[in-house]
Amino acid sequence: MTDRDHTATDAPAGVDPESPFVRETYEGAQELAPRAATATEELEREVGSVLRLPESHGVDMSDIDIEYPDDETMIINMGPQHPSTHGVLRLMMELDGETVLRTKPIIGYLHTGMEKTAEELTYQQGSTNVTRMDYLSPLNNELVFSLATEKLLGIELPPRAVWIRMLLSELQRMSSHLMWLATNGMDVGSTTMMIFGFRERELVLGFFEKTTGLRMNHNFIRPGGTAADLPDGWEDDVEVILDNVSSRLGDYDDLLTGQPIFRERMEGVGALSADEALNLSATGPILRSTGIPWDLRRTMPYLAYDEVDFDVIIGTYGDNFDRYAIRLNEIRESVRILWQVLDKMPPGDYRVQDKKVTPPPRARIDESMEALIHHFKIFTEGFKVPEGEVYVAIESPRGELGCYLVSDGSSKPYRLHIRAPSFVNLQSLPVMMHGGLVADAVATISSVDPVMGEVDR
Amino acid sequence: MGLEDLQHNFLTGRVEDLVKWARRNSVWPVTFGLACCAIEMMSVGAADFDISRFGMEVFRASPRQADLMIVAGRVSQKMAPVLRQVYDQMMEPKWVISMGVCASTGGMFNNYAIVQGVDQVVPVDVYAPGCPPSPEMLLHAILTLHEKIRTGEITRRRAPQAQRPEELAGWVPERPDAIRLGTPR
Amino acid sequence: MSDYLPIVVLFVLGVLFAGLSFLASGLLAPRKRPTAAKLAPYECGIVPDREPPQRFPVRFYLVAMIFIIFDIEIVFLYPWAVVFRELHTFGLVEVLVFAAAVFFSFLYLVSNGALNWGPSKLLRPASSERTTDSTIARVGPGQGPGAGQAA
Amino acid sequence: MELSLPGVARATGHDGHELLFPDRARYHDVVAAHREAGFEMLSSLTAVDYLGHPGRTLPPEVAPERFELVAILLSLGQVKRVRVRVQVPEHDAEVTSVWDLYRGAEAMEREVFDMYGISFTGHPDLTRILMPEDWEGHPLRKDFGVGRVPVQFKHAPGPR
Repeated sequence: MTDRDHTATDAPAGVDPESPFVRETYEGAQELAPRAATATEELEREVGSVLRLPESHGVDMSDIDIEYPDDETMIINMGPQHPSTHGVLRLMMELDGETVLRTKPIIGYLHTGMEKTAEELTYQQGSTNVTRMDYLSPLNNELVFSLATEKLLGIELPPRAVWIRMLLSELQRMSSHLMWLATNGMDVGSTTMMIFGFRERELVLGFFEKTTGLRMNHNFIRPGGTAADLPDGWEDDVEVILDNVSSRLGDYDDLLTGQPIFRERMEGVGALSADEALNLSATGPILRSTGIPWDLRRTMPYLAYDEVDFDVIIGTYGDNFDRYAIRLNEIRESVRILWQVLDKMPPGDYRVQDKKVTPPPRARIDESMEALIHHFKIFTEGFKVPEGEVYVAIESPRGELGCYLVSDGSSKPYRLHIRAPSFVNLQSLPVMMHGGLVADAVATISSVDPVMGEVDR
Repeated sequence: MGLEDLQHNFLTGRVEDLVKWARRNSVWPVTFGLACCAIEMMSVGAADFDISRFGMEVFRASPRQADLMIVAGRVSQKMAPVLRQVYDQMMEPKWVISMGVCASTGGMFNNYAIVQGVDQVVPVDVYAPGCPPSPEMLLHAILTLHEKIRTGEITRRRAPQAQRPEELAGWVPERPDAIRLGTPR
Repeated sequence: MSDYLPIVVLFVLGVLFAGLSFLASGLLAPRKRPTAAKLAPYECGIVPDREPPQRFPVRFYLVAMIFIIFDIEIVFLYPWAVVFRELHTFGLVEVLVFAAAVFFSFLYLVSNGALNWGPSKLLRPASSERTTDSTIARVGPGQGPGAGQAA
Repeated sequence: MELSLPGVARATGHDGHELLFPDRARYHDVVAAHREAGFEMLSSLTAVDYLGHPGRTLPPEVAPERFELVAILLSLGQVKRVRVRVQVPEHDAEVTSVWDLYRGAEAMEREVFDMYGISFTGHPDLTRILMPEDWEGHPLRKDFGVGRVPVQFKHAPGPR
């Protein structure tokens, strides 16, 4: 057991560090201090009243006052190993009976040091590391890393590579939203939705396995295009997926929206106002549920999203039901985009032909000495990227996925920071969960759809 | 016509085989999904690769009602004590499948943040390779574990191995010399 | 004496079954000594840092008491169920009165708010006419901020 | 609409976004000015340790330091991004927090503190966020080794 010699750090009042209970899992100042030990403006901050700019909606602050006799409330751990925290998220919640007063998300239980590992891998290997961050949409991570590298390299991709990437990224959005539908249904009590959601997702994963060779963590979108061309006959596979998914979405809509229990747990719960969402830098379905039409595919188009017409879905109340409706309709929009991608897929080569960046096709290596040299150089030392820094952002199913890449002219990135949407969206959890019941907290966590791989990086 | 040609029947069956058969066919995993392998573990639990065919359809949330811990994903330094605590709180007899290379050996993340192999924290019975192991690989690991339970010893008295000093760790299963997957004898 | 035989046999069987199951689990269970972790309360993998449990809010006990009321009611129904055929209509009326008494106490409890769990943050009460199409708006290619401007 | 910020170096980044290089003292005012000028969201806030790469391209009047704080502001109305890059010296790695302007900066600044050791004055709860509480050192600094366990079967590069 890697016994770190547990030096009990400065435990705040109320918890004596020598007690037999305090052991390796005690996280000191990161935890939620008991009510007696926290200053009032700290309480106000965590209760969210400092943040609540307009008093316009929801349960106003007066009926949940801040002064509580200390033994009245109870601090519990919705800890790292919990069925409904979507991975290893630990929420310390202060409850008055069943009402959630203060919440503090404690993260880091899946910290993999990926940004440190990225500084050790060449650009060619970089997408294998980045693809394991958001494991519900790995291709989007690879896409943002490749776009950033290509912007630094200043190379222009052939049209087929751009459209293949759009095809895969939209299929990935569909599989991620289907996965969300499954786990959200499960969290709110409908296990049939879990089985339906995973059944549809297997169709998409089957297509990915056929094109990229793997169900997840594909390493298919690389700087300079994609690893291989689409398998022939891919059009009918995609058509099978699109027909199946679009025909069944109506049933899932009736299955969930038709249930009064589902309605009761989703409508009006976890509400967030527009300026709170902006202030907390929340992006994606959370920001759009408050009515702000901000979708990077529309406002800052990348790849070829400006040649495809689709709708940006926005909500009205900013509660869980809006986010559910947004994600459900975004699957329909993805289906619509994919039909257009099917017709407009241009022929041509699937990666840039610049010999310095992409390795030559395998067969040519045996024929020409020069191709062998390029192959050898790219796979051992990697290609050099000119010195500079760049920030590129795309719209992942959870929000704005950005990649800040600094290169010092060598073949390894000097600094890679991935702006993970779930990491920032988690900050709006305490504001949304405040005042609700614990059951509402479960539904709200599931509606934020955090993926702990990209939160902890 | 002695009893020796009576292979399988109720009269000559041993209690130990009965208990092993019962344990083998109702192993309930505790939900210990960490990273990408957890998604594959969930799809193993879902309709396409259904593990309820092997009696494991219920993923128990609390370790008190679980027999098997599938460590699905990379174990970070901050998570190791939590993993150990959940393992200690599981009831005997308990088994551990280390799913994926990150759990088995730290995988591609050979750095400061990841525990290089979960067997430094808990005793592991079956290692499932792959990143992430496809559902079939996880099913193969589960079948291997079932085979181990079937051939393992449960009642033979043994000298207690050297456990963690301050308190006895879980039950360390016997290591049968060879695990054959074919049809049971 | 002989008509007590079935009771004795049933009693012996009961004792035997209990004894055997204890014996079997004693023999076959792998370990006996409970470790400190097993005794500690389960807190999602976190080692608890304070003596469990603090005071629980009173609402949880209220729910427990309501359950006990109905539990006892069922226990009284058992002997009644054995002989209710001989009691004819008197038995029926009598049990209805008994059930009504318990039910009115339950109504009193609910009216006093024993079962509502405090202010849950509801922006809008759940309304049936809100569907996944009515609650969203679609922003076409033309509208929206900065449609089509390059980043 | 260009913000008139006297005495703050400007440049255009590789990706066409505007760069600003205020010094540490004026960092908070520059971000506040941008907030008034319609930059509603702080998209991202991170830091870079330039120990191993001092010779990076900087406007002439900016003195390169070891750390560099990068704040990316986003204006939804004008569909524009601005990158504010602040030089932070190694000896007193201290910057004023922008939490009072953007609530979203809380977790980002905690991550920068945890990974680089740059502390933020005025931050409500400056503690570690990713690493365990009793972890020594700040992992993403260039002088912090990768912590690689030497692997027997192949010649692996040693712990840097």
